[in-house]
Amino acid sequence: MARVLMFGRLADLAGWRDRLIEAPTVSALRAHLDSLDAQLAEALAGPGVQVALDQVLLRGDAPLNPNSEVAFLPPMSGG
Amino acid sequence: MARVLMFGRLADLAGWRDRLIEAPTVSALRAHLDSLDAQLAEALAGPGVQVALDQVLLRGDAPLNPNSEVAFLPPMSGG
Amino acid sequence: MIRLLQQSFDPGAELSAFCQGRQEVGAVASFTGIARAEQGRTETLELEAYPGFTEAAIGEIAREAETRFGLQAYLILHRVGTIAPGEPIVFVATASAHRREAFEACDFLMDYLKSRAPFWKKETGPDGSRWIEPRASDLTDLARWETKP
Amino acid sequence: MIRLLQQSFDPGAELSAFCQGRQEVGAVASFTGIARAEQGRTETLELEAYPGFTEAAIGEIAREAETRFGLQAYLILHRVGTIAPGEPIVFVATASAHRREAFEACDFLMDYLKSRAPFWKKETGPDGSRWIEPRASDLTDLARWETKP
Repeated sequence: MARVLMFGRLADLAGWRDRLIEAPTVSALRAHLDSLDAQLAEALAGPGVQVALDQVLLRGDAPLNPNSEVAFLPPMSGG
Repeated sequence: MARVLMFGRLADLAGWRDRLIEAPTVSALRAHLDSLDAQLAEALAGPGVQVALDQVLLRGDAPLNPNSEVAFLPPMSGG
Repeated sequence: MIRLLQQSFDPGAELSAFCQGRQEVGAVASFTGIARAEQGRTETLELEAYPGFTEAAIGEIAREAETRFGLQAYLILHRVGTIAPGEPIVFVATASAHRREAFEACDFLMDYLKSRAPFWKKETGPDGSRWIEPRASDLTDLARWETKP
Repeated sequence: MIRLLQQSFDPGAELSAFCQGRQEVGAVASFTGIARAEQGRTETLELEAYPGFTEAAIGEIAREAETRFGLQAYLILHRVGTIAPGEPIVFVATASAHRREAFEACDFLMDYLKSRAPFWKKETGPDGSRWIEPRASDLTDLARWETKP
């Protein structure tokens, strides 16, 4: 169970910003999200989209625990 | 008769900042000031000292009328 | 100090407080970014941040600016939420002994905040809403600060 | 607008007023110069201007900045008289559509005000008073703005 956060246009596409999802790893979580919605799957794979695990940018995969927070971040536009 | 203004260290040297002086031209006024005080004369001839007639910087000589304002300006230090 | 604000704020009040009691500072530069109406084309601006992550990312750059420009103090305020035209979006103030460093640090921080800081921005106008991606000129501005190898 | 002030002022209040109602401005840069105590070496600063002449000279440069940087507005406040450490000496605010122009105009005006503007400055400390001449670095800063032939 991880807390999953969506930001910017990813949140608009997903239709939610904050949800609890059961998954053992980030890649498993990602596969689950991809299976939900083809348009969201495409956006998550888009250029510049980054993933943060517990508020730190992540490259590659990582295991999840019940307190994990996974955020999907579209390209940062600045303020 | 012209109104003569001294600024910055020139005013300190002259001992005054604002005085009415009778002179037909700026150069005559200058000669008069030089005759008053050798130290002031030297300072007025120093590098970067400028003269303004009626609030406009002056090069060379010019006649004075009773309403003329002549200002002696040490190098401008900025604020 | 870095603060994300849900409500509008007064840049002047922040500047007054920031300048207070700085007997050895000499130079305070500031920048205020204001939401433009774009002649009615923009009605509102929505700014989203990732609380915690966004402040941490800005904090890293602010510490870099402190070291690089010898800042004595800085203040970074950034609006989030819904912003109306004419409201301030961002306020940066930098304090230094001399003005060159204060200006450059303020400029540096603004380039970062406008181009790479973790915000997501949506403009709403008469034709609907759209998410804004970084402008090319923001990235060009930022490139000025990169030291050549 | 250009104003010489005999009394101390609040830079923040000036910035608030300057930002007010600017729906199409986008970018406001400001600079506040504060009298430094220099660890007790400076007790007071006296600034002398030539009323009329000083404002006119600053106005000429301000109009140059308006054209060169496409300013929508500017405000220049400068103290004259006796200034205590910690008091603001100068405040410049510039408003423009984009931040690059606002920053550059503010920087340009400050370089002029600190190096060539018609002010005469006397510092008084424990060892007495002395008139200050332009600093070499002020003239170097100013040279940045001169266009090559």
